[in-house]
Amino acid sequence: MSAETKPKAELYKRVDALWAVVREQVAFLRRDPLAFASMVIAGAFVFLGVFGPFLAPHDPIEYTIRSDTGSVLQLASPSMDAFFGTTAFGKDVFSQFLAGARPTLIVGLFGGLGTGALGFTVGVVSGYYGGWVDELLMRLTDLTFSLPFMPMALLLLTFMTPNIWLITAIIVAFLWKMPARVVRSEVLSVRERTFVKSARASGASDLRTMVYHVAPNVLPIGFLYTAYGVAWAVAAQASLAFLGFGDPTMTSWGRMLRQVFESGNIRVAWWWVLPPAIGIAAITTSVFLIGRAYEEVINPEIQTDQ
Amino acid sequence: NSSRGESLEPNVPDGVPETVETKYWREWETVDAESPPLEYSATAGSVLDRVPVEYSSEDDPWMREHALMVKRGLNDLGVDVTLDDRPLNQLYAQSWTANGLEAVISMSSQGPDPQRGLDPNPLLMRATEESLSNYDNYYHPELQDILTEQAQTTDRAEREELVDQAQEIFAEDIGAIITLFPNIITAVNTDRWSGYVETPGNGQTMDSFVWTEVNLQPETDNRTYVKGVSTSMNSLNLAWAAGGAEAKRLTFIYDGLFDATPDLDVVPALATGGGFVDDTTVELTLREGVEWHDGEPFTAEDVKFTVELYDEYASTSQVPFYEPIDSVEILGDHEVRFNLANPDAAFMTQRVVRSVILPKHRWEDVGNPSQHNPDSPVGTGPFEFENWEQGTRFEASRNDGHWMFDDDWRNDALGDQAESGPGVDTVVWLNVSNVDALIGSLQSGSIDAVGTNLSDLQANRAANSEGIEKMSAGSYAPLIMKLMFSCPLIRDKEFRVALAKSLDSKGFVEDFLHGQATVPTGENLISSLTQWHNPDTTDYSYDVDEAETILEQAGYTWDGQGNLRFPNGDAWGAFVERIQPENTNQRRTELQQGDFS
Amino acid sequence: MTKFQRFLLKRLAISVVLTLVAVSVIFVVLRLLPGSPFETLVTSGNLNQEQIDEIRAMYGLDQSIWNQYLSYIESLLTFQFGYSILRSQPVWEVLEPRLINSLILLVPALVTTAILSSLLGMYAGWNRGSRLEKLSIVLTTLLRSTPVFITAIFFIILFAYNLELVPALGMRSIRATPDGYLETFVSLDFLHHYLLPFAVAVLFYSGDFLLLARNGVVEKRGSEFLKLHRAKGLSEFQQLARAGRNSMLPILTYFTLRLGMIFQGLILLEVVFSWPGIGRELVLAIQQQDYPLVQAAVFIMALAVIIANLAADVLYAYFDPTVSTNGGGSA
Amino acid sequence: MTLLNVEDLKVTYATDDETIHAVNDVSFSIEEGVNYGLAGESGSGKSTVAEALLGLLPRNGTVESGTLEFNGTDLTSLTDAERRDILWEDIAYIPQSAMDSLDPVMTTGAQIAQAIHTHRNVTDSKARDRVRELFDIVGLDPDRIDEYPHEFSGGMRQRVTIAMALALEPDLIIADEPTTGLDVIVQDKIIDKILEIQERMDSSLLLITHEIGVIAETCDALSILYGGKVMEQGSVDNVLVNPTNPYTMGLKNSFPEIDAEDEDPVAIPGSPPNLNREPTACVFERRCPFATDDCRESHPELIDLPNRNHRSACHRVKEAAQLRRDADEPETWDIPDTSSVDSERGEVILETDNLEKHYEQSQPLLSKVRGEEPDYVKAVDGVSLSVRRSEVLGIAGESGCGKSTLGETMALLEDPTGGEMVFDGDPYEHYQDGNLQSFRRNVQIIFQDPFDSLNPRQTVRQLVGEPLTIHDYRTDEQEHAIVETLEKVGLTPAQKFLDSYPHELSGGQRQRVAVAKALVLDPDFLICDEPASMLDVSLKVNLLNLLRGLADIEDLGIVYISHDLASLMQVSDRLAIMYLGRIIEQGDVDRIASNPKHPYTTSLLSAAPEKDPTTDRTRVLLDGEPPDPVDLPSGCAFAPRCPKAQETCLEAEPSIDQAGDKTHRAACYFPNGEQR
Ligand SMILES: Nc1ncnc2c1ncn2[C@@H]1O[C@H](COP(=O)(O)OP(=O)(O)OP(=O)(O)O)[C@@H](O)[C@H]1O
Ligand SMILES: Nc1ncnc2c1ncn2[C@@H]1O[C@H](COP(=O)(O)OP(=O)(O)OP(=O)(O)O)[C@@H](O)[C@H]1O
Ligand SMILES: [Mg+2]
Ligand SMILES: [Mg+2]
Repeated sequence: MSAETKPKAELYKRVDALWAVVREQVAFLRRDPLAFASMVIAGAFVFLGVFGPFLAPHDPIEYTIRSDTGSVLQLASPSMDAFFGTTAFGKDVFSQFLAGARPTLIVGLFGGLGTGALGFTVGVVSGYYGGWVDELLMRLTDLTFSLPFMPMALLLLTFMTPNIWLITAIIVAFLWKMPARVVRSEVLSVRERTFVKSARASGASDLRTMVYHVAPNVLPIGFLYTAYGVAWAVAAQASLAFLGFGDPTMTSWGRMLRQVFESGNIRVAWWWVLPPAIGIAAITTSVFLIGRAYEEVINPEIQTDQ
Repeated sequence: NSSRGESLEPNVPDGVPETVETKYWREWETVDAESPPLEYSATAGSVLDRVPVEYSSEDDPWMREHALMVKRGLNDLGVDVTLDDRPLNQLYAQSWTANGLEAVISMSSQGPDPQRGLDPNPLLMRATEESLSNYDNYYHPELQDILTEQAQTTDRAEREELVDQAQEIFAEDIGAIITLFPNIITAVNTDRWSGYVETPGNGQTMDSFVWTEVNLQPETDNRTYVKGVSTSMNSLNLAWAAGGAEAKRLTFIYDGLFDATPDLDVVPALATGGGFVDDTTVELTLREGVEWHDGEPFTAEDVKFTVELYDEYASTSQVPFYEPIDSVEILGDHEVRFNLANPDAAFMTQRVVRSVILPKHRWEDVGNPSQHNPDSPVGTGPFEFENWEQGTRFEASRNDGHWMFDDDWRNDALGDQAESGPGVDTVVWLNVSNVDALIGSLQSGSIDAVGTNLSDLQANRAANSEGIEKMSAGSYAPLIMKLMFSCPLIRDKEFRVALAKSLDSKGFVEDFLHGQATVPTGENLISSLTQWHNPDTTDYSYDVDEAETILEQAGYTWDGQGNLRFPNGDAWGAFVERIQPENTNQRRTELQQGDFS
Repeated sequence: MTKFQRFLLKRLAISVVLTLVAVSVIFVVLRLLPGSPFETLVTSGNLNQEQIDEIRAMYGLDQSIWNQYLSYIESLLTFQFGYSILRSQPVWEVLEPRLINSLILLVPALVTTAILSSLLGMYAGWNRGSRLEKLSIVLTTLLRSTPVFITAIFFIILFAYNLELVPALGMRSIRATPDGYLETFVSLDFLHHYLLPFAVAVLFYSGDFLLLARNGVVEKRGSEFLKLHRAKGLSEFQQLARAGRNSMLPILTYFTLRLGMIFQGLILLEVVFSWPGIGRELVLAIQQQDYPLVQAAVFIMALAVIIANLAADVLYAYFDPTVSTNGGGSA
Repeated sequence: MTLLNVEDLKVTYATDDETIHAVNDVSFSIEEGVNYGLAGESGSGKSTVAEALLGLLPRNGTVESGTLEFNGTDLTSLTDAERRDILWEDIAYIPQSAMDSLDPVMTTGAQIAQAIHTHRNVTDSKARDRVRELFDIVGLDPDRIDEYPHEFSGGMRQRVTIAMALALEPDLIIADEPTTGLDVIVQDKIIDKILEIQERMDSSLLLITHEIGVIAETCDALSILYGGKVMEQGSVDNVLVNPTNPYTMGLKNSFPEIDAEDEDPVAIPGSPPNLNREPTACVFERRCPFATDDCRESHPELIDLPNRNHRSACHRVKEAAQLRRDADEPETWDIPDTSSVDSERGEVILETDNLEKHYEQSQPLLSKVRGEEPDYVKAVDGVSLSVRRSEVLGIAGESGCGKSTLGETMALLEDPTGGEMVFDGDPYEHYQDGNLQSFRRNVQIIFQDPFDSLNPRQTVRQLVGEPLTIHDYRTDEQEHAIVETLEKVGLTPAQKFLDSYPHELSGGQRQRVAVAKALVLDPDFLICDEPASMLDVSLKVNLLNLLRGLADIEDLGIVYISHDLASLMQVSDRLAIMYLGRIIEQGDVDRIASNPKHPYTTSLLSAAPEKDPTTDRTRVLLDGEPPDPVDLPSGCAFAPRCPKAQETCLEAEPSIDQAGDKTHRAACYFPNGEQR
């Protein structure tokens, strides 16, 4: 093996190993039809999030749909001109639906990943080091628990102009506590396991032990909470947007719902309500279902009779 | 500043700066900032930076459409725009610190506050230097003088003359862009009641005036009139209320010294006559035989007490009334004299109208009136307080002896709209959480009228039901697009004119408001509904081609992609000249500049 | 001093410190907010600077931040929430009825769902793999994960607009004129308005309890001690009861925690249904920037969480015979 | 009369991808008043049989066929309600893991009372009286009936389950490994108790265990299970004295015995069969050294042997006597004889002097402020010992006496709180002071639990290679070093294992990987903390042999910690007996075995069961449990339980040099030898 190929081969091995872990982790999908269906929905959602804005036939905000006579088609039910009908100001609901997937995806994905990653890191560090580090971090989670998320988020968003990254950051800042606690308690039990002691006995540093021995063994819980984090983040983002604290520059599903609700049109414009509402419900539910199916697999206690 | 498109190499005449930043061009009394919160610079030959335009979609449901209209207009000129949808409070917050606008263009619709319809001052005086509301840093020396003068001219005719001039100057100079005066649209049940009175800025059912309620006649046995509203009163303390709803609804209970008719004419109320005796002295005779709802007689004492109380405890909602009053003297049981600090032309047309007089015997023992929430407010008004439940309902009953219920009196005040009959007995305001529910309640008969502004579509939807009709009334409250005058681009009058000509307000009103708005002739703040309107103002009518020509002649150019560029070379020199403080109110030709096209 | 008392004391101390920190955070965030309700008045051109200063002084906004902070802490901790800027009323007078309205909606909903869903969850867990189990899980997951306002909108469209079974909004019919809590809550009209938000709240929370109970029972069902119970000849139902009893503690703890988060969790529910509760009031107050009101509402919410956390820990320590009460970590 | 008759029982478990044939055609019967044993390695189906009898099979388990007749009624044909009536009333059950078999949120007394109430219509107070009585019978304090399970120790909990089983005086008690997981002394006491009570009540007992010794001592008849098949059954005297089945022979041989320290135990190589289909060949064929073509054809029938009450399932049952002789030779089982290379002991490599490890007990803040002395758990309390190269020092003692703590302190995983320790000429402070890595390189420790001592997310290559990476040792030939070490510990061919994850390995293989991980750095000193206690007998023997070999060939110094005296005797050169943090006896293995001086050692030795049913052993039962290590009695710590304790013992603590000579010392005022 030449000196050059070695790191490469090493890299491949790493990637391979990582891939194997992921494959191993999603193997449950094959067995659980519900989880599989959810995965399909989640996949469709990611597709929408990435390509939706390009697929939208019109600009969701600026383009106005007009009738043949040139007048604006306000609150028109679905037709060939507008598959999902139009809004009170003649905007294309279909285009808004397509474009609205993106902020939902961005906040969901990054909010979820951020929540998972931050919570995971805090949980591992806190659980592994114990002592005052633990005490400090856990009090911090207590604090974030006692600061009510919704009101605090609303307050923060009143003095900072909302944009999706800010919203993502706020969501992460409030949700990391959930995985942190669970991961920590998991780490506490992993830390006591013999192989960790054994790693120490063979001279591994704290960092090495934490990274190679503790972290990989709580990773599934981390994954699980990342999945839940995605669902929470989507829900939180939609809720904030619904209350009027969403990113005003982007069309999002939550914001669409706010506009129907605010404009007093839910009673009539079902075509305007259903797409975003079903979109949000479908994505949060499927992420949750995937998480749950996964939990079933990783939680040995509830799989006792298999 | 990285510019888009290809800019030209700056080519600058001697002694002319290559770049001009946004800055304060005058010392501003009301502004303490070192520099404006906006950063926008003009550089010779460079493509214009994106122009930030702010609005708040909370302001009006259609505000975003309006902003998009502005965006289209600017795009047509080759100017890119960043639309900034800001929370309403943030839009307001700029005025709190008063450092100026954060955007080049900032649009917001004004509330139809009765004061704004009665006198030109509330809107016009903002163009003066001393006004706290002048955070767009607009300054026009001539206008400044005229406005200061008219504010002290108590002679009506003289004043009207000055006000007309002011409107002309403002419109010609494009001190701001006034796109439209949106109508007030509501829906009412006409099967049960007749006699809805159309009042400008107030429609038939809003709460700034009581005309509809005193004029309504039942078509059925039921004499309780129920109005659904979506904003709730927060307290029963009219004078120290921070919100708008209580200041309006509680005027049903109280009377002012004078009142205004649906034609925005001043009519007597608690005061029956009087006026300026000299520039700073006003003497009024008060109505006799008036009783407070608790039976106590109303006297001059009450007026004096009220003004002093407001002044001592800084009433928030009655500022316009007591602000100019230096002292009050009682000349007799029913006669008072106000000594004003300065001559104030608006005193008789605006300030004493809709002023609220409190009963002394009720308020004199209140410790801190600003934190007082009377259990049951007592006034002299056409309605007596019955009960109030915050966020739920407010109820008032007819004060039968009140002069407004006198048919003759009403005939005088309302003209054609007056109707006679038994009238209402009780008025109930019900809080309904949203528009959807309001319409539903109106259709189901739970309420008789909607006291909230609806969109045309919604009103039509409501009117689909038997017995429900859409009501629409004009308004004197404009949508103002403030322009940041410290920004070099805005300081160029040629650009302002092009901007005004690029906006298709009429098309917008047709498309999105179904014609339910008035588009003014030019940039006139004063609506044709008021008595102060000047119809002969400069109208820069919608014409994009012409706008382009104007820009071209002023030296602006376009790059290959059609992006607008600042003038270059000599034209840049002319541009810099135009934006100097002494020239910013003048056109190119007035300055003897050539045609650069 | 027993171990338990010591644990209690430590937990209590932590809670007090947490309250202080949380309250300070709220203060800082609120002070960062620009503007105030008076801005509207300034914008309308009605006030001059002096008057503005005067009003600010009245609400203590002109004092040094430090002084404001101290008086703020003092007043919050003594439950003197001050005077609402917009409502010209003591904050507590504004909040009290809202609080009651919220509680009357949320507490019964939470209790109902805790009992029903836990029982159903236990039953589902016991019959693991059955259709009932699968269905209940999917259904509750759907209800749990969908943001509550969406469920609420669906319910409104379906039950209020299309079937017209119940009113869509509000707590009482708009023309009702009840006097006092008794008249407000004891009436058919109230019930009529109550059903929909109640049902949505119940369904929204059902997922957590159902899963918790189900997982608990599934976990216990394979356990050794249940095998011994079975060997002793206990009937199926008695076994389920034992499994349920063994899964009670997490449910109880969770219930307590949820109870603490109740106000914040369902802000959106109150907004959608226009339920005049504390959550909706808070959103309004935030929009209107009524500092004292926001401050008090957030404080109440934070306090509820802190107290509930404390209660959950204590209950856990108290009811679980095996828990170590040395107060080490608080889970 | 036959109490229980099992005929052709077949049980399968359905799993996601396959069906496990856990029990295949098992037949046996239990006469009234008889103690019956079921023995076999782990996974042989013992528990499954018991659960099938009781109708307690998990949901995925099915009784495919067979009859289960109890007192004439067929248990399989009963309705649930009928079965519930029989359960406990007639058949009681002592489950495998008493530790978790009690409902954690119900008081122990209530759980017993519940059993009574379910079947008898008695008042609460009657039931309570009965519970108190039962507590008394099993040797628990009747006043503790209102305590929760977690307030009892493992042994005590086991007694609670026994008390529960006795509550209704059933005809049959099924005890599934009632003593597994408990240490010898407690095990011995419990077995004794069961026997005593059962004698009194005159019920039958079905005892399930993998410890042949326990069966030999308690049962009248037994069945040996393997792969879900009965390999041999009959009276204990017949089966265990003269086994006729190669599996029984192997099983019996792999049990080390204390007295027979010269003779190396012989293990059965290989691992139990895969049960995912019904056996077509003899289930033992793959591991049987005597297998012929016949054996590959079919599983042999169970044949009645001429002598009464003895059946065996083996194709070569006729040659039994010859096979028995061959089976005693390690070569037969393909096991290399390692005992021949008996190297000299080298120089001292590690020495401790009065080593102490006290754990401070957490203390309320208030007392801390007051500056009160905290309480200490004196886990290791003044241990002095030395280990030479090529020597295996065994450390024995009952659970909780501080063995693991000692091991970990010697490995510097715990900081010593007192005393001296010198490794390779340098005091431990030297290492702690920045030279820890060199210590870690030379001293390795192997832990008890093979299932948990390997990171489940690393491959064997990563596992074994990690120490090399950490210490930058043989980095350029890492692969080679790994392979070499794996082969040294008997994982051949090493390539086959390199990319496996731990869960793909058997318990024995895992423990070998753990050993390889320790050996890859070529350490000088190895500490083994019960490395074999979780392994099946045959695997255990393999591991012991491996360690012995390492000491002899690689000149390692080894400390071997265990509570299993028998295996210690096999592997060690010298032995140290520990009691409550102290060494109370120390010396050469043979001298301690033949002549224990300390009464505690005597009782430890006597507690180990004998696999030969014909030998009788005298038990020395100890009273009570070890005292609380926080609150040690003054004087000899063992005195409160010592049968020979006198005044002197309570006054002052005897030192280790109190009795014996240089190669065999004991801390006792009245040592055995001297009294004789
Ligand atoms: N619930 C189950 N599902 C699938 N297979 C099982 C189940 N329970 C036991 N088995 C398998 O059945 C076989 C027999 O298991 P059983 O528990 O009866 O063995 P055992 O002899 O009691 O072993 P041990 O000594 O370890 O207790 C084993 O191969 C085991 O893996
Ligand atoms: N980290 C610790 N903190 C406090 N006490 C401890 C700690 N570790 C062990 N102990 C106590 O020290 C004593 C000795 O424990 P140790 O684990 O060394 O026993 P052992 O002989 O290995 O037992 P076993 O045979 O059960 O493994 C026990 O009383 C135990 O409770
Ligand atoms: Mg078993
Ligand atoms: Mg140990």
